[in-house]
Amino acid sequence: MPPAIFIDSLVLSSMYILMASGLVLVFSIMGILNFAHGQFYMLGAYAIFYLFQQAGINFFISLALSAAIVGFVGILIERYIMRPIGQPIQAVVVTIALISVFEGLITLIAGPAPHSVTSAFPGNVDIFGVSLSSERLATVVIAVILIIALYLFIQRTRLGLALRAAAQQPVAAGLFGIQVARVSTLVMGIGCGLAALAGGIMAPMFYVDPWIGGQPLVMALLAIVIGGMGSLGGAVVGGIVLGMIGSMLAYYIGFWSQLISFGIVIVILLFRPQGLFGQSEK
Amino acid sequence: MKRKFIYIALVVVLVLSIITSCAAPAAKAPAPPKILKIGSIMPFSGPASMWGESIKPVMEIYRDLINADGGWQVGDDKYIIELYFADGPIFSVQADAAAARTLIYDKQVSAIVSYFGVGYSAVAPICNAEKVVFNTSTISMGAYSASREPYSIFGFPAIEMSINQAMAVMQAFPQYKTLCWTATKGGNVDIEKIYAPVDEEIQKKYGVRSIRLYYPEGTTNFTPYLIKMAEMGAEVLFSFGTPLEIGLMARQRYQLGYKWPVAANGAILDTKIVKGLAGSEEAMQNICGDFCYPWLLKKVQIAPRYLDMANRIREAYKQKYEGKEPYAGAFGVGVTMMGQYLEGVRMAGSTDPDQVMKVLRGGTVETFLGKYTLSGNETYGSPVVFGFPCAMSIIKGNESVYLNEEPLWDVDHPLVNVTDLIKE
Amino acid sequence: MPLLKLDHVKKAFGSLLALDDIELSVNKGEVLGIVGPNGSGKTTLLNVISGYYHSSGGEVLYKGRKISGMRPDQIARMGIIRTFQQNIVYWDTVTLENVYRTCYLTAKTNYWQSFFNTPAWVKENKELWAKASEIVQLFGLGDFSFSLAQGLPHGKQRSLGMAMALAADPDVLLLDEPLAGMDAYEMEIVLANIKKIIERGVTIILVEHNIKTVLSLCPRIIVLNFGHKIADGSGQEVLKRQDVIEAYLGVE
Amino acid sequence: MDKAKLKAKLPLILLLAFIIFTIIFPLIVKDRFLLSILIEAGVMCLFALGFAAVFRSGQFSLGQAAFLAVGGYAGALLASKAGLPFWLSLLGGGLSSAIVAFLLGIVILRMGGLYFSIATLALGEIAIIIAKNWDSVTSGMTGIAVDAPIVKIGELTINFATTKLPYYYIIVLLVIMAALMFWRIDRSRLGTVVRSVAVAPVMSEHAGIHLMKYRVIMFTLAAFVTGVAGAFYVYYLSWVGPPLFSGAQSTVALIMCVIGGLWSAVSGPIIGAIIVSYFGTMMQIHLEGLRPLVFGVLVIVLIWFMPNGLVELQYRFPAWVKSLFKKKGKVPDAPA
Repeated sequence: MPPAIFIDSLVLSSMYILMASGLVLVFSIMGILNFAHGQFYMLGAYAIFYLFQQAGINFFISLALSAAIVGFVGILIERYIMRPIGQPIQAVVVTIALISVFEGLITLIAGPAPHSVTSAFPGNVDIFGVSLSSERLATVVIAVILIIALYLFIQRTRLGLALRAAAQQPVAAGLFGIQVARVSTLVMGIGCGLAALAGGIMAPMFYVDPWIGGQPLVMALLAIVIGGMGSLGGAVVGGIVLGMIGSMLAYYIGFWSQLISFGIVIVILLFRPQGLFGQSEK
Repeated sequence: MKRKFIYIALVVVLVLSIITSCAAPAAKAPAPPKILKIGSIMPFSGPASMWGESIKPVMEIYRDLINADGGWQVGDDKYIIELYFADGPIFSVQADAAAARTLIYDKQVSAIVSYFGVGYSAVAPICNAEKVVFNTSTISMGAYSASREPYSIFGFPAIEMSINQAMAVMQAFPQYKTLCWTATKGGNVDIEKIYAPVDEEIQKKYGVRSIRLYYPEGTTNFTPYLIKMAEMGAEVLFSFGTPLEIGLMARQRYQLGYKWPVAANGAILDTKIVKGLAGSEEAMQNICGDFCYPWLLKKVQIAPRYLDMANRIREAYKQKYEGKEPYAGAFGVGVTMMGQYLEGVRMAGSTDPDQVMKVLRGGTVETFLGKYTLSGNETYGSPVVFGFPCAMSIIKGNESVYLNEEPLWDVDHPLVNVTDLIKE
Repeated sequence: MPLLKLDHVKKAFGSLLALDDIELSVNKGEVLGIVGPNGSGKTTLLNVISGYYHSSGGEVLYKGRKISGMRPDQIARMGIIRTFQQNIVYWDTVTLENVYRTCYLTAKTNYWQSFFNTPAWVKENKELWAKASEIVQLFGLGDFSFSLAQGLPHGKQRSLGMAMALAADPDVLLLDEPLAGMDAYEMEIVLANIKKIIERGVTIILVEHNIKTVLSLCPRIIVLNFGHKIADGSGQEVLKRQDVIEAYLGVE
Repeated sequence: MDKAKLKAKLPLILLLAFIIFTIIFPLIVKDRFLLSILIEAGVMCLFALGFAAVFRSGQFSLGQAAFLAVGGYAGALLASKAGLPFWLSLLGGGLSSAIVAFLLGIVILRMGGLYFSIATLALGEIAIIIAKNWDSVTSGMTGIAVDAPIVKIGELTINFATTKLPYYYIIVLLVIMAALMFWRIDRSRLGTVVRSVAVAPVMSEHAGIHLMKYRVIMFTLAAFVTGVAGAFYVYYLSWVGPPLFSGAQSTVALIMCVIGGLWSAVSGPIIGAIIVSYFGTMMQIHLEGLRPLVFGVLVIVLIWFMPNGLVELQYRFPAWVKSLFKKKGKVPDAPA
C-alpha cells in the first residue's frame, strides 16, 4: 500500500473523529442528535477563511478563534433556542431547520461561490524517501493533538468529571451540585467548537462553501454508531474504521467503498445492536 | 401581551402569503400586442446556485438589448421578449418540476431554455403535454424518447462536446497516450454507457487508450483514486465532475507528485474558482476546461450579427457590473440556448411550437458559438458537430491558452498549434 | 409439582457472578420473600425469572415447562407478571388508561374486531374499562384516575405499578421492592394492597430490602448473599441463622 | 337539538365539510399550478402519515424515502415491463414496499432508538446507490419512463397525460383511505398497544406485548402506504429515477409531522404535509435564494410558539378569540 494512502486515511479519520466526538458529547449530555453539526463544521471553515485567509491572522490563532466563535454560536443556540423548546423531538427538528438557516445565512453573507483557503503548510516533505504533502501531515498532527487534549480534558479535569457525571446520571449529578442545564450549554459549546476545529483544519485542504457540512455529518453519524453511542473511545474507533474504508478500501475497490461504509454500519449493528463499544442495555 | 402580537403577526404573514401567492397569477399586466415569453429553470438556491446567479444577468442583458432594438423580428412582426426565471436547485427533481409548472401554468411561457438539472425526465412530460419547447443540455439525461417528446431539443451538446474536448486535450499533449475518464458513478453522466462505444474509435484514430475510474458522489478526497489512476497508467484525466471536484483533483494530484493534465467537461468551468481550489501556481498547471468566448479563437466563424451582439452584451455587462467581464459559461448555456429558440422562431416565422420544432429538428441555426446543426434523429440527444467551436482553455503559467475543437466524427482537420490560436 | 422451579440458575455479568447456582421452588399460592443486602442478586433473580435477563446456566421451569430463554412477553403471557424497582408508567396517558392497557393481556377479542369496532369488541372493551376502574379503586387511586400517570407522586406511582401488574390477572406476581422510597402512610396503603392481592390467591415473590415488611407478609423467606442462597425457610428460622445475621451486619 | 350534541358532532361535520371542499375545490378554482401543488402535497401526506406511524411505534426512521423509492420502482416496472394497469401497479408498489419493509424490519427493528435511525439512514443511502447502479433493472440515472394511464369507463375515456384532475381525485381518495386506516388503528386496541410500546418498551414487554411484532406491523403498514405514494408519484411524474428519493426527504417528513403535531396520528401529519409542501413550493417560486433561510427560520419560529404543532391551534385559537373579547371588556376596568 502506498504511504500516501496511509496518511490519507489518517486525514479522513481525524476529520471523522473530531466530528464524531463533538456529536457524541452533545448527544450524551443533551440526549439529542444535533443534525446541524455539519453546519458548525461549515461555520468553522468559513471562520478560517475570513480570519486566516482574509485577515491574515496566524493559522493556529485563527483556529482557536474560530472554535471560540462557533462554540459561542452553539452556546447561544442551546441557551436561547433549544432550552426554551425543551422537548427532544422538537429540538431535533430545530437542529434540522438550523441546517437551512445556516446554509441560507452564509449564502447570503458570503455568496454561493466556493472559496479556497491557502495552505498554511505548503509544499511536500520527504520522509524516508517518500514525498508526502506537509499539509496533510500537519493536519493529522493537529488533529491528534486535539483529540488527546479532549481526552485529557474529559478524564483529568473537574469540568470533565462533571461532564461524565452529567452524561451518565443527569439526576444524580444534579443532586451533587452539578448544574446539568449549565453543563449542557457548555457541552453544546464544546461540541460545536470541535466541529469548527474539524472544519478549520480541513478548510485549507478542501474548499469552503455553504454546503460542505452534509458529508462530514453523515460520516460522523456512521462513526458514532460503529463505535457505540455515548463513548468517546467509540467515536475514535468509528472514525478510524470509516477513514480506512474511505481511503484504503477506496484505493482497492474504488467507488464501491461508499456502499461498504454504509453496509458495515448495518452489519455491525446486526451483530452488536449497541455498536462495537456501546454498553448493552441488558 | 407580547406573545399575542407575535401570533397576530404570524397569522397576518400566513394570510398575506396565501393571498399573494394566489393573487400572483391573477394580477397580470395588460398584455402589449406581441410578446414572446421565455422561461428558464436555473439553480438559484443550493450548491449550484452560483451558476444560476452568474448566467441570469447575462440572459437579462440579452433580453434588454433585443427589446431596446424594438423586439425580435418574426415574419412581419416584432416581438417584445419577456424572460422568466424559476429556481430549480439541480439536485431536486420535485423542485425542477414545480419550477416548470409555475413557468408554464402561471407565466405561460412558450419555451423553457437552458435547463441542466437532474429532473429532465420530470420536466419534459410537463412541457410536452403543454406544447412548450424544452431546450436542454444533453447532460441532463433521462428516459428520452422522440415519439413521446416532440417538443424536447438538446441545444447544448455537452456530451458530444466532451468527446471533442478530450480529443483536443490529447492532441495538445501529444506525448501522453492514456486517457482516464473519471466521474461519480451514477452521477449526472453515465460515462460507461456513453463513452465506452467510442473507445475503439479513439484508439484507432488517435492512438489514445481509454481507461475509466469512478468515485462516489460527494467525494472531496481524491487521493486514493488518483493513486489508483496512476497505477492504471493514466496520463491525462478527463473529469465530468463539478469545478470543485476538478480543482481538488488538480491540487491533490500535485500533492502526490503527478503532473498530468486534468481536463474538465462542460461549460461551467470558472477558471478563477479552479485556480483558487488548486491551491498554488504550480498545482493549477495543465488544467484544461471549456471556455465559451469562441470569438477569441481564429478558427471559429460566427455570424456578424451575433459577434456584434456578443460584444454589446459584454459592454452592457461591464457597464452594469463595474467593469467585470460576464461569465463565459453564460454564452455557452444561457444565451446560446435562448438564442437557438429565438432563431427557430425567426426561421419558422411564427411562435407556433409545431412550426418552430419543424425548423429546429435537423435544422441549422446561427448562434453565439457558431453554427449549430441539430440532429433530426429519433435517437437520444443531438450530435451537433458542424461549426461547434468547443473552445478549451489550458492553464499554462499565468494565463490560459485556448485551442480549438477537433471534432471526432465529421470534420477531419488537423490540430493547429496551440499558441497560434489566440487572436491578437 | 411446584409452580415455579429454579434449577441451578446462574447469571454472570462478565466475570461477575450475580447469581450462583440458585435452587428454588415455589408452590401455588405461596408468598415468598427474598431478602438480602444490596447487590446480593435479588433483582437479578427477578429479572431472570421474568425473562429480562437470560440465565447463563441452569433453567427456570414454570408449570413444568422451561421458560428460561423465552422472551419477557411470552413469560408474561404465561401468567408471570412483575413490577419494577423504578417507577415505569405509560407517561403519555392517564392513570386509568395505564391500568386499562395492561388489561388487554386478558382480552379475548382480536385486533381486527377492535379495528372494525365489532359489537363483541365494544362489549369486551366496556368490561375492560370497568375492570381497570375497579382495580384503580382497589389501590386507592380513584381520585387520580384521570390525571397523567407521569405526574403522580412517588407512592402513587408505585401503587399504580402494582395495580397494572394485577390488571393482567397474574398467576405469579413478582414484586420488586414495592416499598422503596415511601413514607409511612404510603407504605401502609401499599401493604394493604399487597395483602389484598395475597387474598386473591396469587402466588407472590416479593423482593424487599426491609426485612420487617417481609416478615410480616411472607411465611417463607429466602436470603441471598453475593449471588448465593444462604437461607430458606420461615421467618423465624431464617433470622436465627448466623450467616444471615453476618450478611446483614456486614453490609449495614 | 341540544347544543352539547351539536358540539360533539362538530368535528365530524367540519371533516365532512372539508372533504366536500377538497372535492369541489378544483372545479371552482381552475388553477393548474395550485392543483399540481395539491397533488404533490397529497403524496407528501401519505409519506408523512407513514413516517408518523413508524414514529408512533417508538422508532425514528431516517430512511423512509427508500420505501418511496421501492414503491416507485416497483410501480414503474410493473407498469412498463409487466404492463399492469394503473390500480394494480399502485397496489403492487405498496405491496413490494411492504414486503421489503417486513423483511428488513424483522432484522433492523431489533436495534433500539438512534441505532435504528442511523441504520435506516444507511439503508436509504444504500437504496439510492443500488438504484443508480443496478442498470439492468433500474436503468441507472436514466430511470424508467412510465406512460400515463388511459382509463376507459364505458364511452368515457380519460387520458391522464392531458388532464391532471384524475390524479387529484385519486390522491385525495388515497389520503382519505390511509387517514381512515391510521385513524382506526390509532383508536383501536392496536394503536394503544403500539403507543405503549413506544413510550415504555420494557414495561410493555413485561406486560406481555411482543415489541418486535408491533414494531414490524407498523413499519410494514407505513411502508405499504409510502410505497403506494411512491408508485402514484411515479405515475404522476411519468418517470422514476434515483434523484427522486434523496435521503433529505425523510427529514422533511419529520419536519412536516412536528409542524403539524406529532401527537395526533392523522391530522398532524396531514396538516403539516399540506402546509410544508404548499409554502415550500411557494417559497421556492417566490424567494429563490432566500428560501432556505426563510424556511428554516419559519420552522424554528413555528416550533417555538407551537411545540405541539399546528393541531394545537384547535385548542389555542378558540381560547385566543375568547381572550380577545375578554380583554376588551377588561380594559376600562384596569385604571380603576
